[in-house]
Amino acid sequence: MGGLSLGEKNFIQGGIAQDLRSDGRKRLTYRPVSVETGVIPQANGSARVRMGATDVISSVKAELGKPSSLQPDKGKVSIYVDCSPTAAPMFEGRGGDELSTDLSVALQCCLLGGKSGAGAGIDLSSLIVVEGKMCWGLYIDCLVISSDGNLLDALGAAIKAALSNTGIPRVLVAAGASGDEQPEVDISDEEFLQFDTSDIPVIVTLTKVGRHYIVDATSEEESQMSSAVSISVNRKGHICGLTKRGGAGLDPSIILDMISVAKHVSEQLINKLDSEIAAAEAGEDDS
Amino acid sequence: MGLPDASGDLSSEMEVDAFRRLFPLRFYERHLAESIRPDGRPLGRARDTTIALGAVTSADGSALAKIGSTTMLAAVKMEVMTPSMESPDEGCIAIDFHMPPICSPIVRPGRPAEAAPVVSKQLSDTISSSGMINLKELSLVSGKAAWMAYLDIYCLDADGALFDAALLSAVAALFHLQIPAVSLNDDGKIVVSEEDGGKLEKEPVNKEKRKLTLRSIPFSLTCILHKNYILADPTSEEEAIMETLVTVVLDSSSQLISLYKPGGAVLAYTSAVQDCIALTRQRVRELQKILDEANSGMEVD
Amino acid sequence: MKEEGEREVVTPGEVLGKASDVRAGRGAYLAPHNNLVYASLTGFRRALSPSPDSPDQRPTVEITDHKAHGAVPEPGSIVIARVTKVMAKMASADIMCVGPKSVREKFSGIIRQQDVRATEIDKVDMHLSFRPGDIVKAIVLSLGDARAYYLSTAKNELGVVSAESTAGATMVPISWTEMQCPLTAQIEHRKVAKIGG
Amino acid sequence: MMYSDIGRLNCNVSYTTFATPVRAQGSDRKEFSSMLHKALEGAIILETFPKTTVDVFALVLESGGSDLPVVISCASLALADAGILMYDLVTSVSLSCLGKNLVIDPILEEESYQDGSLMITCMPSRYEVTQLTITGEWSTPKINEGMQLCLDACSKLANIMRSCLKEATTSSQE
Repeated sequence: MGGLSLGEKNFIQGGIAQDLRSDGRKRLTYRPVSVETGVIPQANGSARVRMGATDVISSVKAELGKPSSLQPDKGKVSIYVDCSPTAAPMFEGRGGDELSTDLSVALQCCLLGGKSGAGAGIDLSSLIVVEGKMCWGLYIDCLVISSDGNLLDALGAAIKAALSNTGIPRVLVAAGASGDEQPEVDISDEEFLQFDTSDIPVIVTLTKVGRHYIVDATSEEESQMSSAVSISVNRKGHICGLTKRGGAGLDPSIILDMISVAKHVSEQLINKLDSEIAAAEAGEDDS
Repeated sequence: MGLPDASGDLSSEMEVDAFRRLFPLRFYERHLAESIRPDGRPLGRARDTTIALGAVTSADGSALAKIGSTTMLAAVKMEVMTPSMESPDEGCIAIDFHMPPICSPIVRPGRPAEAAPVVSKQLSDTISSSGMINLKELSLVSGKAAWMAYLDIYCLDADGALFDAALLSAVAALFHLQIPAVSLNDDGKIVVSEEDGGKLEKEPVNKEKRKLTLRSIPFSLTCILHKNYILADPTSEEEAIMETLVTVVLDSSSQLISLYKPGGAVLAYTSAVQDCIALTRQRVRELQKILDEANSGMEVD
Repeated sequence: MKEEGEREVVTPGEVLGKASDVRAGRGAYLAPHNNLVYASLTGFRRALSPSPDSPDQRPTVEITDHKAHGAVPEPGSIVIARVTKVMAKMASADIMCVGPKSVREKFSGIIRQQDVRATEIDKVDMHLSFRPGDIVKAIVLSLGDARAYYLSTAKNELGVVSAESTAGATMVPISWTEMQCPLTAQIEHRKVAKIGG
Repeated sequence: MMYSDIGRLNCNVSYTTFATPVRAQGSDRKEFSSMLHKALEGAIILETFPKTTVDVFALVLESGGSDLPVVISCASLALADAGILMYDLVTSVSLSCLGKNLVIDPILEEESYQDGSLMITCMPSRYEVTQLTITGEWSTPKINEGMQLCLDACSKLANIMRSCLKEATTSSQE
């Protein structure tokens, strides 16, 4: 987005300073969010989230695997993001790879909690089948179809929606397996376990332009940012992860202020998302 | 115009440094004619050399070697493996030489140094052919378990004579190597003993923490041949200007282990090769002394 | 280093003074958000008093770098370069010296066909002007593109200053377009620099 | 690569094969390179060197926990030593949350059992945070406490780094 003229830049910055952004929003207003679930039939769960022109898809696949020796009582979750080269010119070549890595790391940081698994939005112990022997591994793959800023928030919302849409088959463990052998299991075709997604945090990215910060920045607005802080907040109002992007330094007190703003915004976002997800799920069931 | 020697005139108006860059060969030849090198060394003298043992605490054996500003960090990590069918009562040693981007402006990520695999191969050949390590000493349970020794050498600063420094650090790391104590557990698996170096309860398969017996230690010296001059232990600048190198590897009892002369513009007379060997013999004594001192320094601690 | 005692060493980020008291010189910068002058280099702090007739009477603080750096070419500097490759439209060269000082890092330069000499610029044959290995004196025209600086030899005193003949001897200039090998007396074409004047 | 009016920063972090307890485990640290880049880019005055690339290469010789903060602080020291114009030094400190306790500068074992982590990179003299990463569940007062702990440690670390630079400068002049 190097192509903005000085006038356009001033227009964006001036609008933000006066709490009236170029698309008519206030600083802390999100674009309309639309959620569609079950978009990929062969996945265990999937969702498509659109925020303005930003469009992302997230899919969840569950596979049985062995838990790591460090944490025998927990399942595994991995998150990968792929930026489609057609989504934005900057995704072509290495730029897309770097952004994909950055987004994957940021999502892992915001959603997966500490190394011990504490504070994770996804309850990892619910993924265990036989302790130390067998667990579910969730592979969350995200695809950026079209980018108009605020990818991280959209991806976070898509993952939350995809997980609400995910059903994991119930596993019946045949008794009697001992020693090193893998237990024999029977994977049910009919019974599915639903995830409790109420604890999954949402990600709120505050983008600092000039002296103010805004939520849900468009690409144009992002091109004018000095820094951005992505904060993931759960329903309890606890911070579940935070990453700062963008080069310029921030005063620690500003960061704390941003955290409190993010908490406030997150409540609205969680409610909005939940109702959208519920509506989407209901719509899917009807059809 | 009437200028007999343009470059002569040019040299009068620029700094020595600039002359050195523009006409490196002429710069060197002026020095060599006076039997001295730009860094003040006589032709046959190697740079100051130091060895520090135990530089990496997480490794089983390690050493940091410096020759002038050429710096090498070598470390050995031991792992238990199943020995191959052909040699059921022998362990194995894998040697790898790395040149990370920090070592030289020529090396960048994704553009590895050409020299690295060459030195790697030379090191493996030298260490295996010198008979320095008895691979049988690395055996634990014949046919079942043996040690795999991973010896990795990292070049931290590349300023010429890479092979000499790499070999020195590798040898010193093997010298410093303490084979960890292991015991056989109930399942028949080898586990590293928790007691660190202490007296172990007497179980038949237990081994105490021990050192390798090194039979003969290889040391090397690289020389540049240029016209009739022989320059010992070249810097990277010297290596870039004068391309004919001879590397002699001798063991502690002055037996010739290997001799490399990978081409180059200068064809060496046998007398020149003999001169190189004589310089190496002298250098081996120096290096042996430096290694012994590093070791006694360790024992004092 | 006579006044060693009073020479204060500073590191990047140290406050040098208020903007109302001092002006930021080399190695220092002014932070607009709090009007403080900070150091941006590691080195010795030096205060330069303003010239008496200047309207601004604040002294300038400057940080002199603790390390000697290699020279860096700038537009307008006279450089010495070694020709690495000669093509039909241009020659590339590695810049070795800026003025009398040698450079540390690798700087590439390009001499385009139109910048070889001042007259009849469209008739220049690059292969009759330079050969790989020649030492050339040139002026830096601009920072050029991402790869190389643009160099020019379009002045009498600029051009090849030292070249080896095919026989390996250093050639002697005999005119502004020719140099001669002292061993074989063979004449080779170059864009020769006029030295000494 | 296109001509650029401002300087570029290129960072690369790699591990030696013997750095980690299990051999050659730490080789894929691509994200460390990008984190190092982000930590440093705000501190370097890139406007002062057009068409130039600053390469920062870090090699972790031995990993014992808090690797990234050490890499960042070390790289900033190297930049200051190289005479690259910077707004300030960059220092970085991390802490682990273990149960109710916050432990600063955690070692490898502590990191592998942590419930949460907080890493701050800052420009100590300007008191600006250039990078902040939090994982795990935190309440706001705890974040506050953790940030304060790290910031204090950062300024202490900066003092050590400054005296190290000054010592090197005065000794190189003699």
